[in-house]
Amino acid sequence: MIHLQPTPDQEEAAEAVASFLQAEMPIERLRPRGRELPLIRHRDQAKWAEMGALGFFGLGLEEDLGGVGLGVVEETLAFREFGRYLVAPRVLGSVLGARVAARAGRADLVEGILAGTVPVGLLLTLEDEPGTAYLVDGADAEWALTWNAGGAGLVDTAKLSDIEARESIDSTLEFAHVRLPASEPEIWVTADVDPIPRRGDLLCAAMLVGLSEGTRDDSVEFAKMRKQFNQPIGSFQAVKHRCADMATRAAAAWAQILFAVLAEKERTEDVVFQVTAAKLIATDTAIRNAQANIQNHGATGFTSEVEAHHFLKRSHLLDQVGTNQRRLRDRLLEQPAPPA
Amino acid sequence: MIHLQPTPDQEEAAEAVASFLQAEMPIERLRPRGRELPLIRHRDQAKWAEMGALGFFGLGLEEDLGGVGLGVVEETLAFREFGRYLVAPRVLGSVLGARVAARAGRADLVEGILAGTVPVGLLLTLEDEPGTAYLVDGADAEWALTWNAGGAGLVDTAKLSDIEARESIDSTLEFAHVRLPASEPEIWVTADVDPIPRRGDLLCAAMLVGLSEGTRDDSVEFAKMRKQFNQPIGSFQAVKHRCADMATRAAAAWAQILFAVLAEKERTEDVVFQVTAAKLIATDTAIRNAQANIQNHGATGFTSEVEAHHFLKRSHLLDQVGTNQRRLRDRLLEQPAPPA
Amino acid sequence: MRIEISDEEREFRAEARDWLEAHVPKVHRRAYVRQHDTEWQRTLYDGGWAGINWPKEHGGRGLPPDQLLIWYEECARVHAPHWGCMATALMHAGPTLIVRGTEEQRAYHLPRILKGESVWCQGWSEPGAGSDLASLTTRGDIDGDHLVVNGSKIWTSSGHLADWQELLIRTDQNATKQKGISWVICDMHSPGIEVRAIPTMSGPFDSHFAQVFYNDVRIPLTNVVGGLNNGWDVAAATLGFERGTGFIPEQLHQVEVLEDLIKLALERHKRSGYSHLDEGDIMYRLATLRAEFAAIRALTYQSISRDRNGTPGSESSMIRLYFSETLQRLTRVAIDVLGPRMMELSDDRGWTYGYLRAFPATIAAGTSDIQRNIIGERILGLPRGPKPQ
Amino acid sequence: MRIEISDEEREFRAEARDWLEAHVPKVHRRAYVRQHDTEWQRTLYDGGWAGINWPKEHGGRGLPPDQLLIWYEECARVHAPHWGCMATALMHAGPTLIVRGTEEQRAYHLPRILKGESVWCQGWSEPGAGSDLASLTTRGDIDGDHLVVNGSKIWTSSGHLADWQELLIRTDQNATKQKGISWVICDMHSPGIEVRAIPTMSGPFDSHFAQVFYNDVRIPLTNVVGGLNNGWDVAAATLGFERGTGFIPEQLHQVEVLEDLIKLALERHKRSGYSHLDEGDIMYRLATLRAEFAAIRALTYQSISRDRNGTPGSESSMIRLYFSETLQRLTRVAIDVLGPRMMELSDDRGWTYGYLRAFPATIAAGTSDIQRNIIGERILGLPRGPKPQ
Repeated sequence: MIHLQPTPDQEEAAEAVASFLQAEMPIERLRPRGRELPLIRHRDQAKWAEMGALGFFGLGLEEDLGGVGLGVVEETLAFREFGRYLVAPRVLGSVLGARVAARAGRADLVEGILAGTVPVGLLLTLEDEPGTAYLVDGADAEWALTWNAGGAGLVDTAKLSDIEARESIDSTLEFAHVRLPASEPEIWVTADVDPIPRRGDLLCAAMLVGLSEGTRDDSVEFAKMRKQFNQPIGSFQAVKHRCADMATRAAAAWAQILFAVLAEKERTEDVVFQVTAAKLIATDTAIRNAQANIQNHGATGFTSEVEAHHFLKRSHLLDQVGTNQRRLRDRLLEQPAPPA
Repeated sequence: MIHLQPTPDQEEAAEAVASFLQAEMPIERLRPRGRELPLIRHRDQAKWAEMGALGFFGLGLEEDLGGVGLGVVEETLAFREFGRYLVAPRVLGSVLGARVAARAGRADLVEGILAGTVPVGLLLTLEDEPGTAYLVDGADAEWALTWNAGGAGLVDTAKLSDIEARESIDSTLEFAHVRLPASEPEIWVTADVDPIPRRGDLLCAAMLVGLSEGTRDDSVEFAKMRKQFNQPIGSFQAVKHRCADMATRAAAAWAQILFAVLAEKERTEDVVFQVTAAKLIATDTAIRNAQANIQNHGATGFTSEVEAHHFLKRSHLLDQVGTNQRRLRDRLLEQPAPPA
Repeated sequence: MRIEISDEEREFRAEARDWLEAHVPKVHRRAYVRQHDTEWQRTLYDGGWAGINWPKEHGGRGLPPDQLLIWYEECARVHAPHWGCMATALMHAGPTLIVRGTEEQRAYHLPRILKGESVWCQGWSEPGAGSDLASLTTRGDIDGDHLVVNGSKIWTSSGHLADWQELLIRTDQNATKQKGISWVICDMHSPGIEVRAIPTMSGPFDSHFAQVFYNDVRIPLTNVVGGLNNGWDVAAATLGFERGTGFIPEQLHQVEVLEDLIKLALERHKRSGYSHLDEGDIMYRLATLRAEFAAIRALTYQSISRDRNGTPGSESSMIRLYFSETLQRLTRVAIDVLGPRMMELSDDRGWTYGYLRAFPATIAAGTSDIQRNIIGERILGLPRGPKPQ
Repeated sequence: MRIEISDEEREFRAEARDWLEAHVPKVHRRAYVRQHDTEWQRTLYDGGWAGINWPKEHGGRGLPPDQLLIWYEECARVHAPHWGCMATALMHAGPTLIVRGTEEQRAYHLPRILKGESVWCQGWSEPGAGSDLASLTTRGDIDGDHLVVNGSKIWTSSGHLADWQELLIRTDQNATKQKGISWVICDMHSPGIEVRAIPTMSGPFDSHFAQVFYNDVRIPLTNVVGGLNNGWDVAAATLGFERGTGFIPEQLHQVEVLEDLIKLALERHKRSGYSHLDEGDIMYRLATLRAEFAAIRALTYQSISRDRNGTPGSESSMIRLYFSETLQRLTRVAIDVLGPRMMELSDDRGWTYGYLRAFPATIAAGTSDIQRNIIGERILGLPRGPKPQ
């Protein structure tokens, strides 16, 4: 019997995260304030220690390593909420960074990361320019998370060179081009010790579904409220059907994530297939929903005064974290067909 | 100055073809009759000599070779009508076959082909089974047309072997699997003598646009007439917008064909690019319009009692004649960018 | 969130596998042949597998959804026959009689269905009432203890093979749309019934639809199910049946089809049957489909899990929409893989047949447009479209 | 159906090419910088190229569509600046004054536009009136020989740079929707006008839209164009202007963009910047785009040819729809080619900027939904949707 439905306990953990975010980090925090330019970095940083104190970064880490001692299910449910509320992507750095540090026996680091006082940036390596990467959300970070098929690690940001700030399409992010140290990262955990890269894909996928649900809800709300030709635009089939497609895609993506997280929890033989499929579907859904949401908002959707554009840009960023959806297709075809 | 609009004379030739077809070969001729099974072959054959007598097969062939002495423009406009009225695809065999025979100096053959008394079938070569082909509409034909990038030719059907009737998805067609003679076709015209393969692509493209316009009109007519929930289904955006997309695609495809036929007429340097683009767009449009037309008709569209399915199957057949649209993309990328 | 394979499930799977391997017919068949389908139903009955999802008290096996899933998986594994022309009887008519029929109706019909002795068809759609089912006009007028039926039904699958029909007719001409409809059991052998097969685009001999004409057909009032003029409600009851699992056999089948197609594409690639570009595009789409079919399966498991927890979702329209569109994409990759061979309708009803047969997926039982309306209005709460002028 | 390059055309092309090569500015600029755009307009004026499509009697060059096309092609060849913030003046406001303005209005404004001395913006859309333009509520009340304007306009491109505005306001509150609207010339430097830049998603410094607020703004009645309460008709007159050729510069530009992208993709492929599958999919889509952009060009030529023959088609909505959707597909291939680099908004406003900037293509000047309604109803004759409940 396969139970593909979170237990009440599991849902409770996710709801705790959601209600904190709704109260303390509502989406509207990203809106430009007064005459301030919409270059809005680091608004989440002020809340990081509070999130840490609430255990948000250690939900899935064992208690004896300093975590909350829940599992991958709770962690995945929490990341869906992080996505929905557009929490800074460095939350991946904190959660996965703590896990890397813990597995590498760096208890000294784990505590600070979990507490939210030692921030961890993200590295996106650039295959077309070997030895370089983008550093995301990392200007104030001592460490930056990186992963590839073989494992996951933390890079000492002091050892990054040629750091050059670049403008990102996502103006809520710190963004820089950097040269990686020639040597391997000082802290590295191979995937056979702990499949952290796969967990990274899963958590990204959950965030992406959170984004997809966020844009679905945003479109539905707007379509009920906005009137043209004396009626809510949601009564027009063109808009209604786009919303229906958004909802359907999001539902399918979330179901697949539940299937993948179950495979991860039970370490089934098809876990790689299921997680790969989950991130692929989740990315595709998040980007398409974000595009449709902008269209549904009309001209408003193109401004940076509503959140529609943030969802789009965040979807593209999460696509690129770890590996992108285009590479995931290769991986999916390399896998054997899943057992019936 | 580029005149991308047929002249009144050119349009008149096409209208002559159209009014003959409307009177003598209306689409409804393909409907199943009474209790007869809808395996309806050869209904057009009875009209072939009449079409020949009217000069339909020699519109673009020089007068001294037995043709009507008009040009590629008139021929292309006529093929749009052939497509619209779902004329048997062997019309390609007759028109291009006469041209091949004429260029090869086989005046003895030209006359009968042009008169419609010597029918010419079509060969679709099978790359995955070298030396074999499908013979289309060729059971009663002495000759069959074939072409590839290098030229076009007529194969003596008496030299085909292992002829095996097969069931085609298009039940209006004669369809057989055959082994080609080991030797080259006895009648062959290389593309540098006359670019007949390119003309073939162009005429196929024009037929495909005729199909696209046929399905567009079929959908629009049905959407005005059919009522659900007390209103014509064409008032629902889902249906209306599908029809709008069908019309837009068909308009773009037809414009591109006009551009390509002009390039062919004037032998511009980008003629290969333009003809390739024309057949690519025309095929894509015909297939997508045919699929949308079936959807617009609801359950009726899936029956063989209306013509919707014929348009789909004919589109797929014409896709495969000469080369298919998937190969055309390779060809298009091999071409230099067209001059501005 | 857990996988928990009980001993009972393990034993059930073994039992099903053994029995299926011993009993599945070895010969392929053309679609919709009555003898084939009813014989397989009889075999199931004799083996104790008939009505696997029907309640035990009505002669079924009463399996919970999880064991049902195991059964379907095992059926797929050995390519057991689908329901075929028994589908309406087993999935619609039987279940409706179970929940709304009289004792007499059940006693007569249920055993005959389970034994494969009677084939049922549906009589809902009409030429003028497709997506707008409630506007149906086939009428039944009371004459003594009978209804006299006149009108016509269309898109009746297996209509030419059926003994009985679940027929929706208008029995009160004055009531508003949905109110005057009755659900009746119609004997297809009654005088006044004419069945005309409708040839379909998937092949000249492939008539799985029929139009049925009723000319003063007399149906005893005792054949009304769930009360006169109560038919809309009765029909809705059947729609809810097996929402979660009814689709599973088809899904399992299509996953197999996808994997076969991947193999075929790789093979053709090895033989350089198509160009580099073509191949890249095809493999790209096949990879996407693998993920999408995984998601369909996940949606189904999720739906079963919700039912089990007593919190049914309203997602059946979503599953239907997502599945039917994914299925069409799959069949469209297939014909691209085939190249010119797609023109041939091979004897084994292969890829091209699958392509043609997939067209109704977005039309039958509510078009994709209707599904999107339902999702938009009932699930998302968007306002209904404006009323006609 | 012919190509006929006259000596006149050949000479015109040579003249345009020589002049452009000598005068085109060498430095790239960020979008919408007033000085850059007005200086270029002045350069055009001094060279005799201002108002190239305006009638000669109004100071333009009065070129026929074919020479206009040659001009645009030559501009594209040397990457001449686009109209930039002069677009509304040259393509909307000037042409409207020419056909509907008074002698005085023309004498004052047309020369200033041609010389690049005045920048215009549009004031049509409102926060509550987007696709449904006729429901606008910004009002003008007559007070002596002035209108007193109150309300707000939105999505005003170059609003913060403009001297003048073509403003649609409601001047008769009692007339039905379209009847009470006037088209007036609004001095953007009037007291009571406030312009607020609207930051857009394509970058924090990329504000090409503005919202304009009117607080008792006094506009002389002599600034009304085409008669009071006649504005809907005046606006329609402008919409028809340059239907065939107005799009050409953008089309030519995008074809160049596509060819650049093909080069980039092939380069990346050589460096194995992406996988086999990825590359196949990307090249497949690029090939399709090549054909589609060819078709867009053909549609435009066809439209010009029809205008020349005096048989204008009603296909402008089709060109718009087809172009905007093709453009978005193009920009979406580009970001797939880039991989992680798509996250960077490079200084030269490259591919990612193009991706973001393409979003309004299916929204501005009538969404794709509206275009499809127009095509369905006006071209295909399908019934209008039902009126609201």
